[in-house]
Amino acid sequence: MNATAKYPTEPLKLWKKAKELRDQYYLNYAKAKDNGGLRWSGSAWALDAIPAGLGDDVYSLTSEPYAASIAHDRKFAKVCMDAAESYGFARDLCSYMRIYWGGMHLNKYLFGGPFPKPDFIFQTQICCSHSKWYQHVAKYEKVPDFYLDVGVGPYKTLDKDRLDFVVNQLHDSIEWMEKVTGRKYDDEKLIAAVKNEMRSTSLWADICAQNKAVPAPLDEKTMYSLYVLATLQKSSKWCADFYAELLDEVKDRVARGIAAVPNERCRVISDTQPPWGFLKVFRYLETYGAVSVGSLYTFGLEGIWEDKPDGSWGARTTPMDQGIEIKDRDTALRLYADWNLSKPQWQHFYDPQLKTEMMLRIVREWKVNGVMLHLNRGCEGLSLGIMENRLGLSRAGVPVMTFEGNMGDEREFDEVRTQARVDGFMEQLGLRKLAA
Amino acid sequence: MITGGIDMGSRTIKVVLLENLDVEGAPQLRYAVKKAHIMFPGELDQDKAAEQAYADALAAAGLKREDVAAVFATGAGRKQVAFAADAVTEMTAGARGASYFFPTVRTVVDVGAEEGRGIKVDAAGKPTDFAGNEKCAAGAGSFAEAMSRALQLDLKEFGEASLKSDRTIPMNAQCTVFAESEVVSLIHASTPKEDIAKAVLDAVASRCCAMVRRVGIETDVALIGGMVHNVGFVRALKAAMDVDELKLPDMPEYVSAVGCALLAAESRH
Amino acid sequence: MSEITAFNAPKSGEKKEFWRWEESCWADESKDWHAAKIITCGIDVGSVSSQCVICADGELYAYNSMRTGSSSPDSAINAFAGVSAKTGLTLGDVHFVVGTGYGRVNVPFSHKAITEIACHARGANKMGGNTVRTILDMGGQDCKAIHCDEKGKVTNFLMNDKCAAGTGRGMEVISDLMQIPIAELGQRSFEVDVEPAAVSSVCVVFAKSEALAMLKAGYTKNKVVAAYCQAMAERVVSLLERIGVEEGFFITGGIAKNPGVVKRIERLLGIRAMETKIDSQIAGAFGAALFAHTLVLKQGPAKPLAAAA
Amino acid sequence: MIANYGYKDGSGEYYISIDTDKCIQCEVGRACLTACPKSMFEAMVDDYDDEVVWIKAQFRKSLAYDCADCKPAAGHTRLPCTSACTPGAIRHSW
Repeated sequence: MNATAKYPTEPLKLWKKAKELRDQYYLNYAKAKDNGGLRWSGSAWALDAIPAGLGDDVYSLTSEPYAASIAHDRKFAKVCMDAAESYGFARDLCSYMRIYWGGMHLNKYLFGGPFPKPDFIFQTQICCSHSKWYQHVAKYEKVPDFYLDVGVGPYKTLDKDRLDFVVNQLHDSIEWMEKVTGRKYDDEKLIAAVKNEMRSTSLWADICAQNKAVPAPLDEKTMYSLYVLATLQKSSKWCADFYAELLDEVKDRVARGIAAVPNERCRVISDTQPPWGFLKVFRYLETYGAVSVGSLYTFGLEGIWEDKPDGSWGARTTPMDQGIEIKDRDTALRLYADWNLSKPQWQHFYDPQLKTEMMLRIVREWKVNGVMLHLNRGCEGLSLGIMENRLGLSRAGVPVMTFEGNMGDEREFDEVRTQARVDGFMEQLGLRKLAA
Repeated sequence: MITGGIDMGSRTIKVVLLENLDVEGAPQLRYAVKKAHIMFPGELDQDKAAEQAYADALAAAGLKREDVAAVFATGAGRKQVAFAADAVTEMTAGARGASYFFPTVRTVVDVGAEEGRGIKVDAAGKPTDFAGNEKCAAGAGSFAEAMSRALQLDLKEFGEASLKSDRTIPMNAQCTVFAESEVVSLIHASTPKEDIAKAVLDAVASRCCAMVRRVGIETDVALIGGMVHNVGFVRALKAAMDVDELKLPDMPEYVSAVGCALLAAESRH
Repeated sequence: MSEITAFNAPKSGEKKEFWRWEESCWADESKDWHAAKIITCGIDVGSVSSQCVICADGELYAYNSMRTGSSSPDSAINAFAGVSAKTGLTLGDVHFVVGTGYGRVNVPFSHKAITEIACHARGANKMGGNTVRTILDMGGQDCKAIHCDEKGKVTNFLMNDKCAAGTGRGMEVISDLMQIPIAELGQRSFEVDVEPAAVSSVCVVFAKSEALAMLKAGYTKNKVVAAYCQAMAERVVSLLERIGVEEGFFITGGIAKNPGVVKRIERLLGIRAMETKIDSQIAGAFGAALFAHTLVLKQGPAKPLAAAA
Repeated sequence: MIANYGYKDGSGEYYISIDTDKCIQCEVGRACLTACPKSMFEAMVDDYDDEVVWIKAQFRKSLAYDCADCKPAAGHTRLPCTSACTPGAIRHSW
């Protein structure tokens, strides 16, 4: 592993396009009202194919990626969090939530102008903060809100009753949307959106699966800027189409042996959201020839997976590819609910063991040498049971390191100690710094 | 063959010169620690301080630079050592050094001035897992030292004083600095020195212990670093980790430097 | 395991203490306290240092400044014992004693306790004259920003004793870390080729690891000290701004002796701090002694005290 | 005199300011003492022998948390203490 392997590398052709799509998304939300469109807000986990049935001029603002974008701007992030704290919210709450609230209270939109007010809130409830987050927004902005309870247990235990529990809520949510928006709901648009989302999330999983290759065609720092599109609007045609293009480019990189990090000689994965203000930690890894090939977070938040016949983990086959026809609302909602309930990132809310198993699987199939766990004080949900995962991994003989931090609140991150921690971990993995 | 190890701690620099008494083909390597040197960098910047410490050590050992085959460096300032052939982290150096003194050791607790760490070691003396204290420095020596100063005791007296107390005063503050003001208020509340000393050392020990538990406590356990001299801390740590025996080297501050010298020697085999 | 000699390894006892500042005891030889009508005493027991000031007819006569010990009553007694030894004064000769500072309620021989806020303002008003308006006191464990009127009466104040950033303790931390005597920090902080950016962290614990990282990165010690002093200054100024800074800026406490911080504070505020010949660390005790003097004028001498110590 | 009780730390600036000039001749019978659900205010004689209120010592280092229950997040539109003190002697910095 210590031989300094050198691979060819080249920038991602679609990089620029990804940035443009992202900027367009935030712009669309701000301008939605100009021609009588609708705005809704919910988390990146929300089932955004549902509001799509209200028309093509319906735009969303998913709050986690939005807060993450602010977190890159450490000054503004602090201003937002101070605003939330002055309002009386405690510092140990979800940092995305505090940033989002703060921006709302300051009436400042990261992309210029006042904070755009949503017409309604549509939100799923998997972590403890998700509903509370929008309960406050709805109260403050005086807008109607709807919450879906998707906590029906691990996918492997899913039965008809549990599925019905979610599907029935989806039916209710559609009636509710018609009521609060006064619009006629279009099932054709719903079905199209459901299909788009299935394509997006299956394609994203496939893209991540390409990273099993050595050298890895993508590094995690790059993946963040790509997976974000799904967190914005996975049910959109533009997102599905982009991922189709991207998959081709990534497959081509693999075929030609193009590496994300030319000196790759060690592969690690991370866990949970990174400290967004300090992504240079990933660049620091490269000074050791180590590359993060992803994480359960980047793979499993917007990627939908299944066991392949050969026992490997791969992109879940869409109903369309299975020749299943989606003709009516109920079929669409049923397949859609089932699809989302298999989301890997939803499983470990029920049992850390499930997360450990998925991580071990990634370690095996993606040829990972070590795991870097981010003890993320900013996200209760994703760091839930993370020390259990640490134990599970090291019991299985996988080298693990932990570093303390916060995805959105830089006050919780000690860059110096983290780098020292990385130095030690790299040495433990038998790596020495490469001459720059 | 003679090799050297230099530990560029945040407070002190330790140099060790090691003579390999190895007879060609002998099954077991045997070493003799020739000289150890400790100093306060004081006026000097780190690179110069390293130079001086090394020069002094050579002089004291009656050796010339060319007598030394290789020097490895560790510690916060390890990158500043011009004459070092290589630099390793505190984890690697501490693990190697500790397992030289105690071959059966599997868990090493290293409490330095600014940072404490727990290291899991394999039979070969290689670190297989480690955990350091997070942001808070209350799990390290400088905290205990500042507190002993507030009590007008030197570190030795400080530790001995704590042995005279069996009272438990929980220290709530996680932050060193807050903890310090807690101690100051204890002082002004005229709490007996012995009790305060114990409270402080219990606090440091419990933070260290929490850290070590992250890698799991597997016997034998060794404690290295200056805090070994503090009998009160040793007692507190034993209690916190709930182990019957804590292996204590007789030259605790130099263990990491010895580790470096050994790694330097092994790099020549 | 063969012999190891750790030569010139300082024994813990004689270990150099870089953080320790000068203790001092002074008396005005030109005066004879026996001639004075009113003799008052101010005792300031801080978390780190303790001072005793003797006023003869409302003028500074003698003082003693030393490190606070592990018991406030003893510290108060020792502080007085210092001047007593130098001047022959006993508590029996003192008409009124005012205690102030962190341990003011634990001064066994004081007649009244007054907060350090009021005492620092009063002392500064005497030391710097009645043009003093803004007072900064960087104590061992706290930082006080005070605004006062021409009589030395406090008109606005705040105190920050929750966070060590911007306190004397914060300074001790760096002198210890750099192994540089605290008295030299200021000068050293100017011996840099270019002024570095301030240490970014507001928390002393973080600032410490930042400082370590700078050393690791090959910064000279002076440069690290400079970055740290700048951070201290920025921190203190942000507190001063809350109470509004006005001309007539006076700095009390040990920090006044650290040009590294003072000059940077002046730079940030665009205001020069006033000069004084008297040890800035005694301001609190001096103020207390002056309060005592006023009280004697108002209500006559308090009953003489049994000599302590 | 403006007396500021509180602190500034890594998470922000939290001071309760009391304008003692307005406080000395309290026209509302020290309403703040009972208005504060945590009874954080306390009447005392200051260094200039005037009776004024201050914040009890045990609260001065944790205002951000102690006052949270009265902030908008807890559904309040106006602070009980500042509302009770009609002379306007009490102010929050955050």
